Amino acid sequence: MSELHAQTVPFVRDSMLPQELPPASQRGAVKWVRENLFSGPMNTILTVLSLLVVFLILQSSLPWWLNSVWNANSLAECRAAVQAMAGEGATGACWAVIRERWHQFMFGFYPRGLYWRPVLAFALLFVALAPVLFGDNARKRMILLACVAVALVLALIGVGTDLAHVSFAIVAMAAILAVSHLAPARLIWATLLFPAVGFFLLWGGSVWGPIGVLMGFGVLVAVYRLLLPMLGVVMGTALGFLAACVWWLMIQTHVTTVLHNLMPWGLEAIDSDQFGGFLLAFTIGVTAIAASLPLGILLALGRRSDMFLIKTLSVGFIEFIRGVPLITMLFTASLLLQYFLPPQTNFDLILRVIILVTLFASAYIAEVVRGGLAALPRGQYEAADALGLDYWKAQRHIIMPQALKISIPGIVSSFIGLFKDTTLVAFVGLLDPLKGVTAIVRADINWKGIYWEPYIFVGTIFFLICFGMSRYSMYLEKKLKTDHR
Amino acid sequence: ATLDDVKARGELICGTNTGLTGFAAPDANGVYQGFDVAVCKALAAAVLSDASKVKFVPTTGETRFTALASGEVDLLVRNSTWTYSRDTDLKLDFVAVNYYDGQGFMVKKDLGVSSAKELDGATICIQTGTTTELNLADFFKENNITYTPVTVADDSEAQRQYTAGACDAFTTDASGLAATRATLADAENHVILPEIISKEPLGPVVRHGDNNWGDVVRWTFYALVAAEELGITAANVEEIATTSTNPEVKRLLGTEGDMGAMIGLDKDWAKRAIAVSGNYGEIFAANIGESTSIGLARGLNAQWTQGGLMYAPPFR
Amino acid sequence: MAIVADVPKDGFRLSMLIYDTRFRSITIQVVVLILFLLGVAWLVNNTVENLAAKDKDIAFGFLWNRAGYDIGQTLVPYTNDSSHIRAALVGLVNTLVLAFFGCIFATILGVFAGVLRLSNNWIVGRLMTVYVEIFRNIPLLLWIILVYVVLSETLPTTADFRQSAQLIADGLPPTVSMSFGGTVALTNQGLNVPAPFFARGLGQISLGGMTISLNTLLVFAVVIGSFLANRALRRNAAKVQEATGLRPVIWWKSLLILFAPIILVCIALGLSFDVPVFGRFNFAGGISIAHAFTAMLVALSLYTGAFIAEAVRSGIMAISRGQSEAAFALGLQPGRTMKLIILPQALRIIIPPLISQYLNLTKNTSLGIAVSYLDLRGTLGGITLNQTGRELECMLLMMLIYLIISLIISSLMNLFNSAVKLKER
Amino acid sequence: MNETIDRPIDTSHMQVSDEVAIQISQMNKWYGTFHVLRDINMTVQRGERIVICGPSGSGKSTLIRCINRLEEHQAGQIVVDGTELTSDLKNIDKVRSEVGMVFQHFNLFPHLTILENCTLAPIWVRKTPKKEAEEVAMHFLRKVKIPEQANKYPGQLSGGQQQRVAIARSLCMKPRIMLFDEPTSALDPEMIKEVLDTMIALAEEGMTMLCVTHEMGFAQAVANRVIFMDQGQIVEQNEPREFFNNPKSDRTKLFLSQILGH
Amino acid sequence: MNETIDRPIDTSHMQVSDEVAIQISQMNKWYGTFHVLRDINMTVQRGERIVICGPSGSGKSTLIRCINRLEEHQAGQIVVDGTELTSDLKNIDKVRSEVGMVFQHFNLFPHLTILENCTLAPIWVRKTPKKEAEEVAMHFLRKVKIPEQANKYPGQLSGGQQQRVAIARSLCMKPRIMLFDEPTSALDPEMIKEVLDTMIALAEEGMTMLCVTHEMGFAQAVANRVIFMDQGQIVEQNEPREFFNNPKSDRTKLFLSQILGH
Ligand SMILES: Nc1ncnc2c1ncn2[C@@H]1O[C@H](COP(=O)(O)OP(=O)(O)OP(=O)(O)O)[C@@H](O)[C@H]1O
Ligand SMILES: Nc1ncnc2c1ncn2[C@@H]1O[C@H](COP(=O)(O)OP(=O)(O)OP(=O)(O)O)[C@@H](O)[C@H]1O
Ligand SMILES: [Mg+2]
Ligand SMILES: [Mg+2]
Repeated sequence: MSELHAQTVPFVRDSMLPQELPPASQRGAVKWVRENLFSGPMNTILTVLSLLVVFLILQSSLPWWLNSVWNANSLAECRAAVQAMAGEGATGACWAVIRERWHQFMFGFYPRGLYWRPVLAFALLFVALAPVLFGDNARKRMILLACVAVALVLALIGVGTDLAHVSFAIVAMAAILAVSHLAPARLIWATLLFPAVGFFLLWGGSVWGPIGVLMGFGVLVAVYRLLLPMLGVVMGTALGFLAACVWWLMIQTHVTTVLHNLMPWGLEAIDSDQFGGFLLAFTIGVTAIAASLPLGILLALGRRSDMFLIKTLSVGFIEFIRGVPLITMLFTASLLLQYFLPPQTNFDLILRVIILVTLFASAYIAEVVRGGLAALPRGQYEAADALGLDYWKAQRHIIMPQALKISIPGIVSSFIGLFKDTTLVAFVGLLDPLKGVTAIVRADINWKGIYWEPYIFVGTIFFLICFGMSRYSMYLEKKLKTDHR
Repeated sequence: ATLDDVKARGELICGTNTGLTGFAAPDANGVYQGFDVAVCKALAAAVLSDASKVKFVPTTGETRFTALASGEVDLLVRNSTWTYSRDTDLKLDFVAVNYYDGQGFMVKKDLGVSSAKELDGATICIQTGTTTELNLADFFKENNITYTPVTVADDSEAQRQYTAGACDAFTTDASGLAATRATLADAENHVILPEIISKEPLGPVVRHGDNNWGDVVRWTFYALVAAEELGITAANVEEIATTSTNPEVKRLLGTEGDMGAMIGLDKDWAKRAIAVSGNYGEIFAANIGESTSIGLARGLNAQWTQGGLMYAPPFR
Repeated sequence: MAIVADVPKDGFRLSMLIYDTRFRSITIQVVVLILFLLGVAWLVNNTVENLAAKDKDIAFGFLWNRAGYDIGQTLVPYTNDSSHIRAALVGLVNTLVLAFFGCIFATILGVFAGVLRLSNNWIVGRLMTVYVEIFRNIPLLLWIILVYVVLSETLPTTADFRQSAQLIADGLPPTVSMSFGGTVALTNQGLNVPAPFFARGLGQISLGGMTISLNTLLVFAVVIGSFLANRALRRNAAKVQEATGLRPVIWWKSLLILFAPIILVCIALGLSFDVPVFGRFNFAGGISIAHAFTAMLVALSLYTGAFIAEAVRSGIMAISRGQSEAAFALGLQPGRTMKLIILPQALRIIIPPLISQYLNLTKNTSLGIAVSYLDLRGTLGGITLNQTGRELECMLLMMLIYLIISLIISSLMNLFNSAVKLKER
Repeated sequence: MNETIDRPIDTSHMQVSDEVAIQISQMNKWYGTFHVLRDINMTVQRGERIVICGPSGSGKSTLIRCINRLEEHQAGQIVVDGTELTSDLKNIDKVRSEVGMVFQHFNLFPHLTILENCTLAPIWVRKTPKKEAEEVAMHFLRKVKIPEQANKYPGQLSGGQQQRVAIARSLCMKPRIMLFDEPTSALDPEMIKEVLDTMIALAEEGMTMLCVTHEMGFAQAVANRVIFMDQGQIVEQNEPREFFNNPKSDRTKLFLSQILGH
Repeated sequence: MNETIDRPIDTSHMQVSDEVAIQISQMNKWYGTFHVLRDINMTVQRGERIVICGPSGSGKSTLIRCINRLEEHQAGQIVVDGTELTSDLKNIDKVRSEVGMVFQHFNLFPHLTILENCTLAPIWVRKTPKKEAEEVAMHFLRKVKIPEQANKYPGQLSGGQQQRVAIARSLCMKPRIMLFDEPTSALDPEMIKEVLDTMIALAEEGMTMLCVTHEMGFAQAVANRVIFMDQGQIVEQNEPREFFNNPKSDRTKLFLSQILGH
């Protein structure tokens, strides 16, 4: 009451008070513990219970972890080593199996000398994603690319790549970094070309195959450009697509054969049944998500269309796919697809699985994109209309860029889901990391009877990858939330 | 025809198990090894003159016959039991039997069980996807006793469950039981019961209707069997080919007559097949025989001359 | 101006098919329809040709043949003499039971974890975060296997319950004895609990193919009756509150109404329990719940629960702080605020993701094969397919059934959702 | 907020030509069964500056949106710049590229910079070379006095600036007619002034303008005709002085008393 | 927006009693280590109508929120209606049921009808019979002039109507003190008037009111004291006339020049 005499008396402060530190009880660790752990009887009980749970878990599993064996040639040796170390009846982890077979968990049967190819392809995947993920932030993009470059070199050396390929990778990454620095807009080409480059690196074969396919897209674009003024987007695209199909189905092989005979450049061809482990999971996951994007966008547009038939077909497709388990889709790939395709068509199981998984993913992507489209205010459509942009132009310049950006978190979580679900391909005999590779490892007489270690190893890797991605998507979600009002 | 396809492709595609110890499993380098695998390799050598020109496609219980029927694989050498309905209704041809198996039971010694008929009320692990579950149901029905089935997807899972005591008995083909028992930490505490409750003739399968290809597979396999009977081994095949005077050996190894041409192959086909990993007996011994840790006895799979069922029709 | 106005409106030009909004959509739809039909025709044609080439046909007759295999968990009568379709039905029931209980437990778990994650207790919050993140980021298949293995590796084996000759000689009891006064046995094969039955049966009535025990009917009737009575009690309490403002204390009346009648009926009917006893190898009698089921249930609940927890958390977080502040400012206590203000609003946000989690859970039951749980996929799509080689028929049938289940779930939940939708301007 | 426009504006030089820019006759529109616009008849000469006002829900926005076919009308005729609006897409595209529209909520494209917002339509609809489009855009951005913001994103601008960008964006298509749908009602008082000034400048250049607004100061200063709507009908129209000082209809009187009283 | 309150209000009959309604002494509050409120001393008599103003971030909202313990203070005393605010839950509940609060963003419960919004707290906190609660609610809804909206949902009302419902909702608890935290700043000009009218009516009935607002017209018309805060401190307080015409502190002068100039 020093300064203020009565409520009616006017009061004017003549000297402002300085900022003070809060009282001691409101600061520091004591406050934190009191507020966060023991703020009430209920909280105290919860705290104690939680600590108890943590303790019990540690108590039961710690010895097993502590008795780990890293060096052995068979399970029997492991067991002997544990007994020797910790006495009769002790149990311990036998990580030796991972030490011997880690490459199969990672790459399946991919030839050991060629591991640089999937590793490089994986690194390039990040390069391809850079413009999408960090398109508007040059600094972050450079950091990401630099990290990728360093990690790539380390990984290459780690898998025992020869010097020539390491230096090749270094040069390639340096070039990409330079491009990213000097002409960031050009980096989008890395994204567009990645499917072909990735395919070429993973499967190898003549370099003209992927180039031929790319030329097909060139044909598509050329025809589209040519016809656009005359026939409009839909017809232009359709005819362009037709032309491209003609190219792919009838002309390409001849041209590429000739070119290959003239310039037989290429990498050693790898069959897709050599793929396995996380390489397989990534191949299926990334391909399916990437391929399902265009399909998903079309389905989402179809679902929002006011044309009854198109809407019905889209809804029917989406709901059908979302209504059946992925595992039945996989069985369809392995058992039924052959029935639906023309007689004599016979392509390998991984490709079939990818096709079906793509269809599966496209339904989920469609829903994600639909959400993105719905999040756009109507005003955006109207403004585009009012400016005279037609449907496709509005989609391309106004709607899709925004809707897709909003959808990125959803797409990332679809990818996480799909990536985890790739483990189900084990049920159709493919070498997924979780069951497939584990099964063959355990079929080896040396390791028959081993159980936990492969699962823990694979589970940990899955966790790291998925957790990283989900954190990233959360970060994105937060970021997008602030800049969209 | 499949033979032409294979030749044109330059590669034999062989359906195998996703991993069955001793019969087909990839090693640390991703190279398939095992008893079934050796048959495929011999076939590749016979047809393509190169035992390494074979691609193994792992198939599961559900996908194997479809893979074969749809032409994804040229043949299936994947411990598949030859049954009436598979041979007829599924439109497959079992061309030979490379392993005579039978379904048996393994139990822990301390259960004090000495016969499968004493298993009334037991929990039994069955590996699904084969004829096993049908045989088991029939056996218990016949003996008027009951059991609780635990249907397990694969061999290693079954082994784990059995070891953990999640089931009292484990039933699968006797060969599998032996392999499993061999790798148990306390093998001496487990017994395989005497009853073999079914006939499980396992053999290579081809599509119905392509008889020439069936012949190639069948006779390549019998060449291996005959080779054992005739004393031809991987080591001595070249030598015998030049020195032998036995007309059957000569016909088999192509030094006399032209048996190869009859099935669309060249003269030396059998010689090459045998040279890969030896005759039937050698393959058996190397992969699952008593000297390996799986330690199967020849039993029914001995040559007919030794009291077994391995009996190659005459090469004539 | 007049010239423009005089353009005949009804004249039809071909270009209008593309440029006139009215015809354009029809044109597009017709084209799409044609393409769609062509596509379908192509697929059907291929299928017919392929079937012919492989000398196969599509026929579902095999479903009525003898299945010949046994199933561990059968909730509808089944023996190996039953038909394949019966086996499929057993599988379907197993799927549905698993999905039903899975959804319930996942919801409970998810709501708890989601709410606790917002707790101001640091450790609890962190533990829940760990739970959610671990389960969301590791494949479900691994969790199923893991839970199963933990159950079968850590629990006592059936052998531990056995009174062996050696033990008798030493005068020792078995290593492990049954819990709850010798009525419940938890082994590494499963959980054995007493099966209730009524000593004084009231007889049965027969309805066509099904026979229903009158006892069961009576018990059901009493349970439903108590439920209704309890509802009336609560409604009455609400009325009293409306009239006087004070809510009468009714929890003990509620308990009495809910439990007394059923207990009385059970006593009257002579409820007894068939207690599992140890046989030669295992427990016989009582109800035995195999670990395959438990493991699936636990893994599915934990896994889906993690996703639901996220949905719940974000649902609650989406309710602005202003809502709880307004409630506090009105003098409502935190518990009331949660119940009356936050939850009803959060529910609307939570339900749509909840629907898709239920759907996912239902579809994920198809992973039962990993732990020998014979659901629809294990019977119809597994052993039956395997034994008969009818992959086309089995897969189509299976997809159809899953699709129907999914559609039913989502339409039910959508109904619920639209019932609680917010009214906006 | 009548104070916002305080300087007297010289409207004498704003010529109204005889040419008809918009001709609406007997136009009716329904939403489902709800009759939003009833028998609208209206002719706009080139160079006219028309303010439309009326109570909320009276159909002002709907009317304006019908003129560039953001909404479809069900009966009657709308002829814009000699082109009748039917379901023919070509006509619609033609009209839309002649008519600029400014929305209450700006509706800028948040993923494009200001410059890109302005050049998008000229480049893709008018097929103007990019360079040229950018020059035009800068010209109009200068005109609305925010050339320095050209490379920012809409999210980085204030509301008033955003609305001015929206105007510039429309102008870049060099429309012959501009429609404004409550262009200032989403703005703070300070910002309203910026935008009104811009619109006044436009009016001074002889642009044909239809503007839905309740800024009566603006109406008095700039408009050469005020149209009052209620329940989907045009109740009264007159020149501003007459309209404000001497409203004929009771409905108008009531409305004006509310608006001006506040 | 000074025009919003144009009729002169007769404040002579608004009696201020001698009874103390709120007594704050030496109150300090920190957010983490940030000192938001510094040595606040303030006494509010029953029936007083106090307007609190000050620049953004000066702690006005925080002060008001401390009074019904939406925020905890760390030092000093707050006594409301004879009850001291400590961490004692009972006291907090007691105070909260005596003190009504109206938020800037209304914070109506969107899942309940207007009537339910108003009866919720009386029924569950005051244990009023439902019927009675509804009657009281209708009475206050009539008072804020929206009885006809009683069965609508908040989402179906305009902003001004929503804020009036928020006021009615608080009144239904028959509070002895009302706190307003910028109750009009989320509203359009037309709606502001509705809400201010309602508040004036309340003031006329002798309610004790603390109101954070920048509506200086309202302050001049209704308040019997204006408190100016800056940097978490009360810089100046005085009766409105003196405060506006003759501010003592430089800080106040600066602030007033900004506010009134606009
Ligand atoms: N899409 C729609 N579907 C149905 N009714 C609509 C739709 N859009 C507007 N309306 C109704 O049509 C009437 C006219 O709407 P309009 O937006 O043209 O009014 P307005 O005069 O612009 O009002 P305001 O001043 O509030 O913007 C209103 O009653 C409105 O409720
Ligand atoms: N929860 C919080 N944690 C930390 N700082 C806060 C928190 N809430 C408010 N502040 C800070 O305390 C100061 C006072 O905030 P307060 O909301 O009381 O200001 P105000 O005077 O109401 O301002 P305005 O007029 O903008 O509403 C501000 O500097 C604000 O940033
Ligand atoms: Mg409007
Ligand atoms: Mg504030």
